[in-house]
Amino acid sequence: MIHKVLIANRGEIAVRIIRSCREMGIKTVAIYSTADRHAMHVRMADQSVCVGPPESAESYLNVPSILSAIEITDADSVHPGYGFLAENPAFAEICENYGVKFIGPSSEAIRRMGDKVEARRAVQKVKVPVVPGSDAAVTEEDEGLKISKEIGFPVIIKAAAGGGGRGMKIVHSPASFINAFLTAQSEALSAFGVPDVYIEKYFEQSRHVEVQIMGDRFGNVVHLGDRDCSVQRRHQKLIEEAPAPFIPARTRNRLWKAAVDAAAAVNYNNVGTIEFLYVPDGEFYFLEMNTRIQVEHPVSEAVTGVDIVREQFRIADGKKLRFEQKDIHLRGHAIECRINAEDPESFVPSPGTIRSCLFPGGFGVRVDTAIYPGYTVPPTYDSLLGKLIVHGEDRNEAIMRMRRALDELQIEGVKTTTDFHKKMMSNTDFTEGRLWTSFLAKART
Amino acid sequence: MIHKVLIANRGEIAVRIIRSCREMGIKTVAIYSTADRHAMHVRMADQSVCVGPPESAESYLNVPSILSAIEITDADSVHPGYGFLAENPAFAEICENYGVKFIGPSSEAIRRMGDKVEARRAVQKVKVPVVPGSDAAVTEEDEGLKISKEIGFPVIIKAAAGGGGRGMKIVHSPASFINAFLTAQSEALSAFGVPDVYIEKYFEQSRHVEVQIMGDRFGNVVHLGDRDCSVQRRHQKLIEEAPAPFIPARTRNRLWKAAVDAAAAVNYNNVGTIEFLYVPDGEFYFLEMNTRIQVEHPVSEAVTGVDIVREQFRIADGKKLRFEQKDIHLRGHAIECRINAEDPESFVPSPGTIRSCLFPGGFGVRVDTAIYPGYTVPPTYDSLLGKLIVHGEDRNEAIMRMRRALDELQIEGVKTTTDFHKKMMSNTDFTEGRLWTSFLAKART
Amino acid sequence: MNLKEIKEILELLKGSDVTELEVARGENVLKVRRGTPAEIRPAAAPPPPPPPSPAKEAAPKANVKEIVSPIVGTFYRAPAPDAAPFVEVGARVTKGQVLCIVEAMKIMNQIESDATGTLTAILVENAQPVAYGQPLFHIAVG
Amino acid sequence: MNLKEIKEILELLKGSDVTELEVARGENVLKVRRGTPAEIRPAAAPPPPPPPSPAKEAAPKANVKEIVSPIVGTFYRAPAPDAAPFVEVGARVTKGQVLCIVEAMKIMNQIESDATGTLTAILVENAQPVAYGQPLFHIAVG
Repeated sequence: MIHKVLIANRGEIAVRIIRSCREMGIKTVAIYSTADRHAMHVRMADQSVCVGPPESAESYLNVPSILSAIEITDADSVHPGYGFLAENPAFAEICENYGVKFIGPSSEAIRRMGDKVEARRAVQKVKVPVVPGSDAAVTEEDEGLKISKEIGFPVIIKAAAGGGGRGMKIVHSPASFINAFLTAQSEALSAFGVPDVYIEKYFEQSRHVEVQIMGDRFGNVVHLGDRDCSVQRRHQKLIEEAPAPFIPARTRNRLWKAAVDAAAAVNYNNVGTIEFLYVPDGEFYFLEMNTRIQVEHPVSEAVTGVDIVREQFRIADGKKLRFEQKDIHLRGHAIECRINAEDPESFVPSPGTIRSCLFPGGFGVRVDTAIYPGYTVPPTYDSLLGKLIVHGEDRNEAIMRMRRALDELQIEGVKTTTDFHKKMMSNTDFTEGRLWTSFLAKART
Repeated sequence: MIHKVLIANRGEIAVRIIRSCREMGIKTVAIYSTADRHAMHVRMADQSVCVGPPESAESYLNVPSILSAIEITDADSVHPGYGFLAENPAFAEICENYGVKFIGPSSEAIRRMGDKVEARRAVQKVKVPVVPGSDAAVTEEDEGLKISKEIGFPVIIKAAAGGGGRGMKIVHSPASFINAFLTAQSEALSAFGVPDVYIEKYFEQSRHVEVQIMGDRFGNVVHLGDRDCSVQRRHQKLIEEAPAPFIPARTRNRLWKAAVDAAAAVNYNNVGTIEFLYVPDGEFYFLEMNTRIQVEHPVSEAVTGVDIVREQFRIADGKKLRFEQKDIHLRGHAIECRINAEDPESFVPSPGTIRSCLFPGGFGVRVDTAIYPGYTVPPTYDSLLGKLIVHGEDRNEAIMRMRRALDELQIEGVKTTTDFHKKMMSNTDFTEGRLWTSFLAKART
Repeated sequence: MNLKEIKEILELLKGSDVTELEVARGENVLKVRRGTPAEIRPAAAPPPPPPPSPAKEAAPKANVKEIVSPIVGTFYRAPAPDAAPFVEVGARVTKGQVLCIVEAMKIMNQIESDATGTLTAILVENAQPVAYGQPLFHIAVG
Repeated sequence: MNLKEIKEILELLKGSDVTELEVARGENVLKVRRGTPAEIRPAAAPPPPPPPSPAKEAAPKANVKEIVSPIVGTFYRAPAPDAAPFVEVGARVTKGQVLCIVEAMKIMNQIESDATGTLTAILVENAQPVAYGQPLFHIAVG
């Protein structure tokens, strides 16, 4: 039984985890850097430990310090949230060796799915479609060019150890390939310490569609439906919705099956997300698996009624899944808008002190945030202030509800992306479902 | 088609109505008294009109002034909310005659159900059980005593025109009957202008269980499940939940059928509530019908997923119900706590200025309020600051979630009932379902 | 404590975060409370403020009497569409004199002046809606 | 109490966390209330404040050097359970002298003084957990 968990994270996700813990009767330990002394997660946890100075490397990524905090507070488990140590297999492994329950999958699953080439291989074995491309890291530029000609231009070169859009290069013709390849290699080396890159077919028009899955130690895997996260800026998601709209029922069923098969292929136990590239002709291709809770999990919670964080604890505690696939009923449509402390036009971060804030309420509205009046948003971490989630009977009702909720939202003291979302909710490309990941760039011209 | 509605109310219910209107594209006109210049509903509406000084009789109950406000703003409809003019058949009738849509049932239905004796007769015709008692107003004390002996003591004497617990007398023996009867008559006269009283059997242990119904102009009636509102203080509800817990499935089905039959008996069109007295042996008796939206409607919205206010507009607009009974799926359990500006021990009102407020968020939590930091709660109106509503898979999860939400709620500047609710959520009489309406008095000793 | 001292005290406060100050010297008392706008004046509402809101009008000067509408209705400056207005700016008005009509529910309500003086401002356009308590006229008393 | 004195009092307050002050001298009274508590100091959190929180400690005086824990761990005053403590209150300490051990992950980390002076306070009980940055000792420098 889990009695006390240390939450190795900050911000809204730390608050989110504390909420489920309080409802389950699990004691919580917050960790914080000296920049986060007055943070909401510190105020809400039963206990808290300062683990280092503002820099993430010295605090939220400081494994020895976090392990010491686990030791002195006698926590029996650790929840990594998302980001920071969430997908670090070494940290998960240390916890396993220490006898501290890691609220997430096994270090083995994190490691396998963290290596893009390895992940691609694993899901191909169970016939999950992958983007045409190199099946392994490519080291020679000539080999890369040969593969690119086979799969056809445009192609995209990605760092095998990458993430968050770093080290990616799109190449439109053989002439510019060699230069791009060498640049990608050196960027991969400097960003991730390894020069390994791989090559995939690039689709000018594609959507980011993902499936929330959940597996236990007994080989059971269910999905909680799909999400669309195509509204991005610099590969950072801004708006997510569930279900992904405008997908034929047959394709959706195949998508769900592919996700469940992919998770089962690596004996995945805990919650996770299988990300797909969805292209206009209705085909989809496995992109990668996120072996953690996602920022956008609330849209799936809204349409399923399942508290996903609660299930994370149950699974990590060795319990069987509480439901089979037939017990999951998808109802209505949910949309999430990320409210970031950023200029809504330029997306330049806007740290500062929250002078006042009023959040929307009422039917079908959920707010997840860690800010409060007087709180100072430190410049050190990501700019996510909170998330607005609405649930409606259908997509149109959800959009109307989100407009209403955005109108009620008032944050003063920092610039926020609220105005961007207001525009998006009236943008016909968005409302009519032309959700290609590239459309944001177009929408702003 | 309804394009612009004047909301003849204030506080959280006015905000609630504005929210649905914004989502439906209906323009809103707020009315306010001079005490409510800075009220949230005024800030949120598209337009607003001051209709009088602080006293309700001169503003929110001032029919000529409200009609003038409808006229100058060109509103095509009026939503009365609850309280104030919501159950005033004369107001509904004036609106009907003016060609202004009244968002509620016909004046005829309000009038019939507003007279307790008449309502009792109407539902008896369709075999809905009523509390044993006089079938009409009793004017002579001797007749009253005779009836009381027939049905057996204890009995309760109630004003026919009453409401909110005024003019009620409980009599335990024939010896004290005459005095109580005469007192009840004179109280009824002074409070409601008519001395008519009626007599019912009194149950020492009973629960207040009600059924949310919805009917259209085409004779269709569906129910949205039941609610329990037994936690009361001076006949004012404090905690409501849906479904009413610890009721056998067979009894619940009979309860639902009785409610639908009662509504159909008066050709009820719009949303309404049939209130029942539920006694320990599993029997239930019709008490009265509320011909309006209720404070506690959000718990039914949580378990059905239906926006009840939106349906009010649809029905008033002459549309058919969007669903049959089989389309209503009840899911999980919901609890609402009313957060009043009152001392949590003595329930003495505590008006004042809200210095700061932080509301809970996250999975399964809804907040309906009209307060904000800096808002001054006027002493003139009721003390309801807002409502916390939680939804969980079952009652236990809902209780745990409500505890967590109450812990997050922080209102400074006025005393609130938050601490009372915290105690209730851990009170074993409440958690184990000993929900007799009298238990609050006992719980406080 | 003279004016100069008080001024200096106020200057001092500018650089500080003090919100209330009270100085009493014998019978001299100085009390200062500084504004916390976020608390008193709530953040702007999502939709623009409503037009017929008397709260938005500037307060009249000390010797100016404000005539407000006692009812909700439509403001008319003249007794009939083609008649001359009851009053014009600059006119001398006496207490009890009819200044305008506010029509409500087809009833013409004559609004009388409750002061004697010179009409300095007409605050509402003809045929516009007015709310309860909405300022209609300013009269310089005397 | 003259203006200069009031000024000095206000200057003093800038460096402190005093929120209300009242000075009465005979008939002279000075009252000061600072800050907008709701904004600067958020309302108390639902659960009680955590024990190992350095933010709760009082700030040391100007000539007092505070020695803080550079790591998270368990504080020990002595090198071994039955050994004498490294230091006691009132002792003379020199820069570089070992003051305590903070154990983290079974490793004993010796914490050295970075000042020379007199040890005036030991802020943590033996064998108690300490957080990063948590004050351990006060040393009166000199």
